[in-house]
Amino acid sequence: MVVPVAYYLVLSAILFSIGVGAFLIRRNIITVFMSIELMLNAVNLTFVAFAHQWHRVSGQIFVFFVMVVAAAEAAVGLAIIISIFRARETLNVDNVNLMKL
Amino acid sequence: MLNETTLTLTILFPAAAALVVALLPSRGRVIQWFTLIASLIFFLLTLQFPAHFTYGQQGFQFEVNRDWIASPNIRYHIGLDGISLWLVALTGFLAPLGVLASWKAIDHHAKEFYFLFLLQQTAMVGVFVALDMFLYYAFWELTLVPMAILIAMFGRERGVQAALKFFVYTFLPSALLLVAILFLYARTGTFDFVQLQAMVSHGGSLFSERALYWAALGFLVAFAVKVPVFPLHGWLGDTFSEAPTAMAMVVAGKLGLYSILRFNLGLFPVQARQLAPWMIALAVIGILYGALVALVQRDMKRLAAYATLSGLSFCVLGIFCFAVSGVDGALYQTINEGIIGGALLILLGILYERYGTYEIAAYGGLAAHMPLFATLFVIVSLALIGLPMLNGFVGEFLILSGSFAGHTGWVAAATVGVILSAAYMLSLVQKVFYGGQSEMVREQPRPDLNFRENVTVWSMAVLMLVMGLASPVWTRAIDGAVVKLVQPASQAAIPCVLGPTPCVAVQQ
Amino acid sequence: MYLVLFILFGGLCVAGALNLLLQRHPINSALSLVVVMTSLAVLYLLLGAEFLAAAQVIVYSGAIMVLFVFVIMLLNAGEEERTFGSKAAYIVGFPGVAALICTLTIVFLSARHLGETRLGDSLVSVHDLSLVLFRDLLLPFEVTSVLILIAILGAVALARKES
Amino acid sequence: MMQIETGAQVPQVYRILPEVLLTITGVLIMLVEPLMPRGASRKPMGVLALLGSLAALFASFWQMGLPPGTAYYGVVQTDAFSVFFHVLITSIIVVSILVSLDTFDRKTENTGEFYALAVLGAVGMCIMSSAVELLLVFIGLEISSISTYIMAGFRKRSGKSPESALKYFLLGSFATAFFLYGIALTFGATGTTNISQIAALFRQSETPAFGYVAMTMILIGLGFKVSAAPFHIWTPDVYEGAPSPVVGLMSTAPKAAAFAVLLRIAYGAYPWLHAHWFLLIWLMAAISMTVGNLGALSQQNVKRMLAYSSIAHGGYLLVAFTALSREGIAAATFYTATYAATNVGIFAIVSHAGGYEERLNSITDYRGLAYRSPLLGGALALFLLSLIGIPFTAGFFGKFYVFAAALDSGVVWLTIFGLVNSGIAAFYYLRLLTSVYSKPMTEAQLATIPALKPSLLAALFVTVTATLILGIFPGRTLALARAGAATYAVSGSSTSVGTANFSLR
Amino acid sequence: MNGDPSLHLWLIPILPFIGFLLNGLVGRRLPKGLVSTIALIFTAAPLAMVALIAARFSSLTLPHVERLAAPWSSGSWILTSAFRVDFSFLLDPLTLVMLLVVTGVGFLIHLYSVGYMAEEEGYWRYFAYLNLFMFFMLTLVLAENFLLMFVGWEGVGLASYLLIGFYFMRSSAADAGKKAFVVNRIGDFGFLLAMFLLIGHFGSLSFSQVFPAIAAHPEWQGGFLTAIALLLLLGATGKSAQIPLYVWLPDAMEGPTPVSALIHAATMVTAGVYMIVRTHVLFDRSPFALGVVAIIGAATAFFAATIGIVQTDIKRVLAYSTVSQLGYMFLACGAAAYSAAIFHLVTHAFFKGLLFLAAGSVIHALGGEQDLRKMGGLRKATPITFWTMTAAVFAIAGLPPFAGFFSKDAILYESFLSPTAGPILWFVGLVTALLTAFYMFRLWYLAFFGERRELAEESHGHHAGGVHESPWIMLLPLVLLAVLSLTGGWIGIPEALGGSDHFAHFLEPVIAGQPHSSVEVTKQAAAEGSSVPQETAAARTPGKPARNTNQERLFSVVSVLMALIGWFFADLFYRRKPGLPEQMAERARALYLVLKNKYWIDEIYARFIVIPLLFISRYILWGAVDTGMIDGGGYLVAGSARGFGALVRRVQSGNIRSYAGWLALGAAALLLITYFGFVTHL
Repeated sequence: MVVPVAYYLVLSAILFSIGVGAFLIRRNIITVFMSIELMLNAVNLTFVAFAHQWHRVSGQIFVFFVMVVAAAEAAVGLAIIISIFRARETLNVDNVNLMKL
Repeated sequence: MLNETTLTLTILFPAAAALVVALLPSRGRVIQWFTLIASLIFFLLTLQFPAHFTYGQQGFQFEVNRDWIASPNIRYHIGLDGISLWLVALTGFLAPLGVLASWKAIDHHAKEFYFLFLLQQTAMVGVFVALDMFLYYAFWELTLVPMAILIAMFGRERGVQAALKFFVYTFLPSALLLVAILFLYARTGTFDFVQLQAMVSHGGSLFSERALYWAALGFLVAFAVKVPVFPLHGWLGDTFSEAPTAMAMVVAGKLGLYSILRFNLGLFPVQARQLAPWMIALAVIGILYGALVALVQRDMKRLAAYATLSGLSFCVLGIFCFAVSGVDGALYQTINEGIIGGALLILLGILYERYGTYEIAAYGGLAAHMPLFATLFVIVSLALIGLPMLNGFVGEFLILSGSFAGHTGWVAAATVGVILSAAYMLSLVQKVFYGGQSEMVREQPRPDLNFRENVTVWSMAVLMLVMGLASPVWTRAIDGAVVKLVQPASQAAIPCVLGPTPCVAVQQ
Repeated sequence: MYLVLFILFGGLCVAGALNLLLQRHPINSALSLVVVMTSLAVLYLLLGAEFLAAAQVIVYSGAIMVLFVFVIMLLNAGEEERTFGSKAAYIVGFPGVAALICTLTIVFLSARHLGETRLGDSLVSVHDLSLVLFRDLLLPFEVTSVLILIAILGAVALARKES
Repeated sequence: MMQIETGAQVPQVYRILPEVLLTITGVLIMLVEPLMPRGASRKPMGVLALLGSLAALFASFWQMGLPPGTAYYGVVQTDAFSVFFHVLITSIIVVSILVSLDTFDRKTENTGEFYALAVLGAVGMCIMSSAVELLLVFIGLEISSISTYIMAGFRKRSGKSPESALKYFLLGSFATAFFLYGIALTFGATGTTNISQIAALFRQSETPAFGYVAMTMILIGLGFKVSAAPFHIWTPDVYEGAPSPVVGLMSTAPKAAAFAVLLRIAYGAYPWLHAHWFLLIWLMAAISMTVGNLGALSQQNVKRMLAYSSIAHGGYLLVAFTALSREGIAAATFYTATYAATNVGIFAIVSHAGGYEERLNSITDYRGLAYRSPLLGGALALFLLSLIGIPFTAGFFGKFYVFAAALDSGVVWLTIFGLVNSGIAAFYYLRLLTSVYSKPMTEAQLATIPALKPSLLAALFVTVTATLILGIFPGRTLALARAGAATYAVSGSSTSVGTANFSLR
Repeated sequence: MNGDPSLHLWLIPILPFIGFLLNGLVGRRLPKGLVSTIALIFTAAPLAMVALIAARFSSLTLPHVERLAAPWSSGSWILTSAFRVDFSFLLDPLTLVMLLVVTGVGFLIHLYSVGYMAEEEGYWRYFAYLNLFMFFMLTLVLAENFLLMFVGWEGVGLASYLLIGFYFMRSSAADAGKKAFVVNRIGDFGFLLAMFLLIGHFGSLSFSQVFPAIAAHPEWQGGFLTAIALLLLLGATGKSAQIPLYVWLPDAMEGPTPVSALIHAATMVTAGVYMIVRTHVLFDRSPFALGVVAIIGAATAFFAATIGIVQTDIKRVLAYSTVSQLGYMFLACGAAAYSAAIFHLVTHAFFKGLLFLAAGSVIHALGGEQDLRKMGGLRKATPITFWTMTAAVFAIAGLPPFAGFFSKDAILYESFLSPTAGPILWFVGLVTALLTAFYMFRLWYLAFFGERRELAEESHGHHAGGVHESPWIMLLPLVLLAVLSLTGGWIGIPEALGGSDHFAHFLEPVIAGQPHSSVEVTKQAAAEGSSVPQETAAARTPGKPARNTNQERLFSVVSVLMALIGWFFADLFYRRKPGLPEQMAERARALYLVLKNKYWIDEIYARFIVIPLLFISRYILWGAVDTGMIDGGGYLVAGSARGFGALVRRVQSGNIRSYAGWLALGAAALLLITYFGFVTHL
């Protein structure tokens, strides 16, 4: 009972793409932000899969760092969302289009 | 007295003066006087070169060749030869006149004006003396900037549009020029004109025929716009009508024509001959077209623009017929056009200062009020239409006579331009100065020329006469350089040299 | 058994992700994301990354997602409105996504020299991890502090109400 | 990129001295700032930041004397290349702080944080340019990105600034995910994330396809950061909304760092894939130039116009990448400096003229600026000319060098395309330029332009001087850029991989 | 060039130029007396020089060539390594004749002008221009090469332009000046092309190199020489107002009358004739060109004379008469009778100058009235004017022993001898002689006989008495010219009439032998064999009939008869039956209108050349090409760039999701390129 590493990779690709798709579909800024988190998680899976493939720890270390980065981004991102909510009273991305052309 | 730094000094002097202008207080006419003195000194500096020129010596004189940038291999290489000698002096000559012409016309922001004006002088001299392609291109582009800004700042009505048009028109083709220069550099590893010349003519393996042809075309298009040559003259009318006099005087002609001579003939003799039929045709069309369109203009400045197109096309014709006399004449005519066109524009500017319009129909019978002005205008018109004893004739005659043998039909057609030029210039003179006085002229009598204006235009008029009578003073240096330029690939029969017994080539 | 686990949790991942995509209420999306993350932690375990799996649950599901939920609640975000501000997202975006998924899948599946995974295969101990983390990658680890500093700073600066 | 063994042992901390100094400054500001009374001027913080970044600048210069080498287990490397970018980035920070000193003061309560963010962000950018470990690159990239996300949203009271931050943040993170995916695939293809080992290991990779995809993903991520088309789309909106001093910063420093990373990865990690990334970058360059210039053509908003211009300039810079030669690397490096000198200067003027409230938006608002203040007008003219590429300015020589390098390698069509594009570009710069020099419609509009402050004068002095020096006497800088480029050639020739394939065309 | 001491020929033109400069630059501030003194001195001085040269003429080696050693490089005017032109002057009998005419008549007319122009405002300007004219005319005459001749050629045109437009406030005057210049330019176009051809074939423009070169190559016939000759002819028709370029001369009468006398009668308009004679070497080699010259001459002579019949403006009558007389000279040239042409040129200068001056005196007397119909009965009021005018009318009508008789006679006879269509040319000339006599006597009768038909407006306030004789300074030149009109012809009385034909012999060194050379060539060619077909050779130079003394005398009688017939009709129409002309006009209304309207030539030129040209320029070249295509093309390019720009900006919708969509698409595109371009090739 073995699973090829490639399956993990495909799984991560699917998750990544769903993340991209969610970014395109969802209107709520927070959900959009969550879809980015999903993409990062998909990449993390790739890292772990390759770490397993190469038997190298550094792949897993990468995931730690990505977690840190994601946390930092979450803090900043949510702060930005709060600030835009204060300025615009909306969380709909479609309404955030003051600047165009 | 004349060491190798003089040429560098001549280039840098106006720029340095420009910096001083930027620091001077804008009080009274301090800036004007300073610029006038600076431009006179500049003129004297440029006169050093004809005074110390060694005739009959091949190659460049007053040469400076220093390291500038190690890699890419760019050098500070400047020098003069017979082609550029008098053009530099012409630049110097027109500088103080430009200041005088702007004395009153520029009534606001004199500091900006004279700063850019002086910068423009540096750029123009730089173009004429640069022997490193990079340096040349740098100066070439630099000439555009003060011009465009001044047009925008001091334009009559649509200065901004005219400035944009001028800039884009001339800047876009110089992109092609840069490509061509870079291409040459890529193949030869040098920007040095002298080395390039040798490599292009001997380095058969370095270049393919096609590549050289395209490179030459790239050069030519950029220059042709600047001259301008017939279908590329779209910018000229607007620029002439909007630009301040001192700038319009120097915008067309000499830079482009010099560059064609120096690079298209000097660097690509073979390709220039391949392109020649096209250029000859365009030149002849330009001569006739410019003259005919000038005939029906209602605005003096536009008339001047089309007259300039027509006049400069003569130079193009002369250059691309590759006869020694023709090319001599073309270069001589380039200088003439600088003076005549400059004088014409100064006169128009004077008129505009007094009446505030260039509309021909608004004028009439002006000669009664302003006889001196009328006299000068007629003299300049006569020079422009090529009356013998004035400079325009010598140039035109040399061009046409030199080129006639090789391109009889085209030159004969071009000669028709001689008739047309008389027609449009004299019509202008007649409508403006003669006949009954128009309402505007009758109701607003304006003073005749004052001392400053007299000095400005008379100095040019006298020069026209002197250049019409003593052309060898100028053509001597020109001829020395042109013979070398035309010789290399000139298989076409040059009319026989003069000897005790005329040699005769009977055709048929 | 291993395959079953993979399919089970892989499927859970995909289902969670799709649910995130389809739910119109942000809370539902957030909970779906928690499901994805937790399933991923199981997959990490399957790949031998024990410590990582724990960290995934604690940091991601525990901390980050709680933050998300907190903000959703704070801003009182309700069900999103149906707005149609963007046609481009569908017209150009979806072909893009489709191409993306196809290309990546084909590339991954056609790679011939990839290995296979078994249960309990190449477990990574904390010791191994810390050796790399605190020696070879010491500098990145330290630099991360700057990152966190900035994040704090930014969050404070942006979220503070201007008087 | 091979491991450069340090002959003389240098204390490791020397290798990251500028970063350390910047970090210390940032932390100091954060510590001191809360102690200052509310509502008091935060200028001392600015001065502190200025001093810190100046110290970092000198440290970067000082690093020039160090023998090239790596530190901390081979994750950072100081060489001529990294030093060049360190100097550039710290200089940009210095000038940007000078510009914001008066623009930001007392306008927002977060001024102190702004200085800290700028300085700490610079740490990330510096690290990006010296890191040879992709993990560190990623961390650096995030530091620089996050700090700019935040700074973009600093004018909270205006509607545009948070929107700008949001757009930048969401799309930036989106692109970062791609970049990260690229790193993951690189790791998958080679088993390492150390740039100096990738090139060698990739030769033995059993899954080279991952390498290709990885390079593409990295290009996507970095393409976004340098706003290269087709990933440029965020640029105009973000530039318009962000505070002007921040735009001056974010259009230069993070971009320079991202270009440094792109150079390192393309030439250092994936030289074997040059045929691949050559094609992609060729396309990106061509599209960037066109999109940037055409988009700017009829743009009325000055900041948006400059944003499009920045896209176009990214395109010019990418042309240098396609040269695939040492000259190309040097040209790209040099170009970042010339563009930075000009663009920081131009945004300094825009910041000053518009003030914190950004009163001047459209091109017509700038009418008569030269009459109101000849100095501002003159400097703006110079910068615009530099952007057009008029000789004796930095912009000209940068462009000249880039295209020379490209043509030297036989990239003819892209060169022609680029030069024609630069001709078209002249049009919109000139629109602003002529506007600046034409008579103002109303005096009132310009009366709001504040008097020149010493800090702005200093900033203008630095940028004008840099613009002219780089245009007239580029020799020194050029030599440095070439030395930086030489680090790649060294690695190419001495590693086992050999350079036959990568040999310069 | 030769052993003679320098005659300082260059001073002859330069002196009037100095006068021009003095008057032109400071004349405005000088009193009128000083202005005229300067002008007269600088005209008299060359006259004196010419007289001195004429006095020692026999002792000179001819031709005498002098090069002005200008102090600048090499003393040349134009100098390139392929070509040079010097300021060199030539003195030979032809030049001397022309110099004498120009300086002599010129001086007299200057004198006359002092009186005539006394009350004009631009007095100084007038004399400056007149001196300028003298400078250019003398340059033209003295020039030793084509180009210097061209200087004079264009220069006199300029002076003419300025003087015609002297009353510049009058639009018609300014218009006429412009017309004169532009039409002359058309001729100059031919001259220029001729010079280009000369340079192409000879490498030089110097007479002393071109002509010997032709002489040295007797085998050159026709071909390029015909081309050169015809182009020169085009130039000559412009300057000498021949068909088709004569249209400017009648209009040129807008200028002051002395100007018409000097420039448009005596000197400048004869430059074309002088030029043909000077370059006769070329024409001699081209029978075709000579034929064209003769036909143009004859046609013009007749054509202008017919118009002259019905003109009512006294100066216009004289103008058409001038055109007609110039036609005679061309006819003579065409018949290769160069000395006859020059002879007529000289006598014409006398009597036509006189006619104009006398007409000026009449106009002066009538306070500016020029309409013949309003004149009459001036015989009593202005006796001196009448008698001098009479001399001139007799001279032009060709009545012996007045000057015109001898010169016209010579022309008619020579044209009869002309190889191409001689008798026809002769007949046309003869009819023209009749017409000439008719219209001149018509003028004479209308102006001086009968009663004054209408009083002129009292324009001259202080001449309250109206008609008055002119002051002595105007009458003196009249008298002198009258004497010359009477006696001027005696220098060239042909042998047939008992004279010795001094004039022709004097000119012989210049034009000798040329007509024969072509005959010799034909002989040579014939002798050499069949290479030249006999017919062609014969057609080219049919032998001229030998001179026949009796025939010549007979012809003289016939021409005198013709003149008398003309006189008779004039007498009939305008003295005895004054109503007759109107009846005639009624009866032959069409013919009258044609003549009255000058064959509508001006209108035809306007309708078919000027208006279409302006139309094309304005609407096609400027409207369609310049504004439409060139500017429009620019705008099109700019517009399409903006259009693409708008497309680029459309993408910038401001919506984050759209942006992400584009990013995804871009990413996908790059990935697809990577996959299909590279990965599949692994």
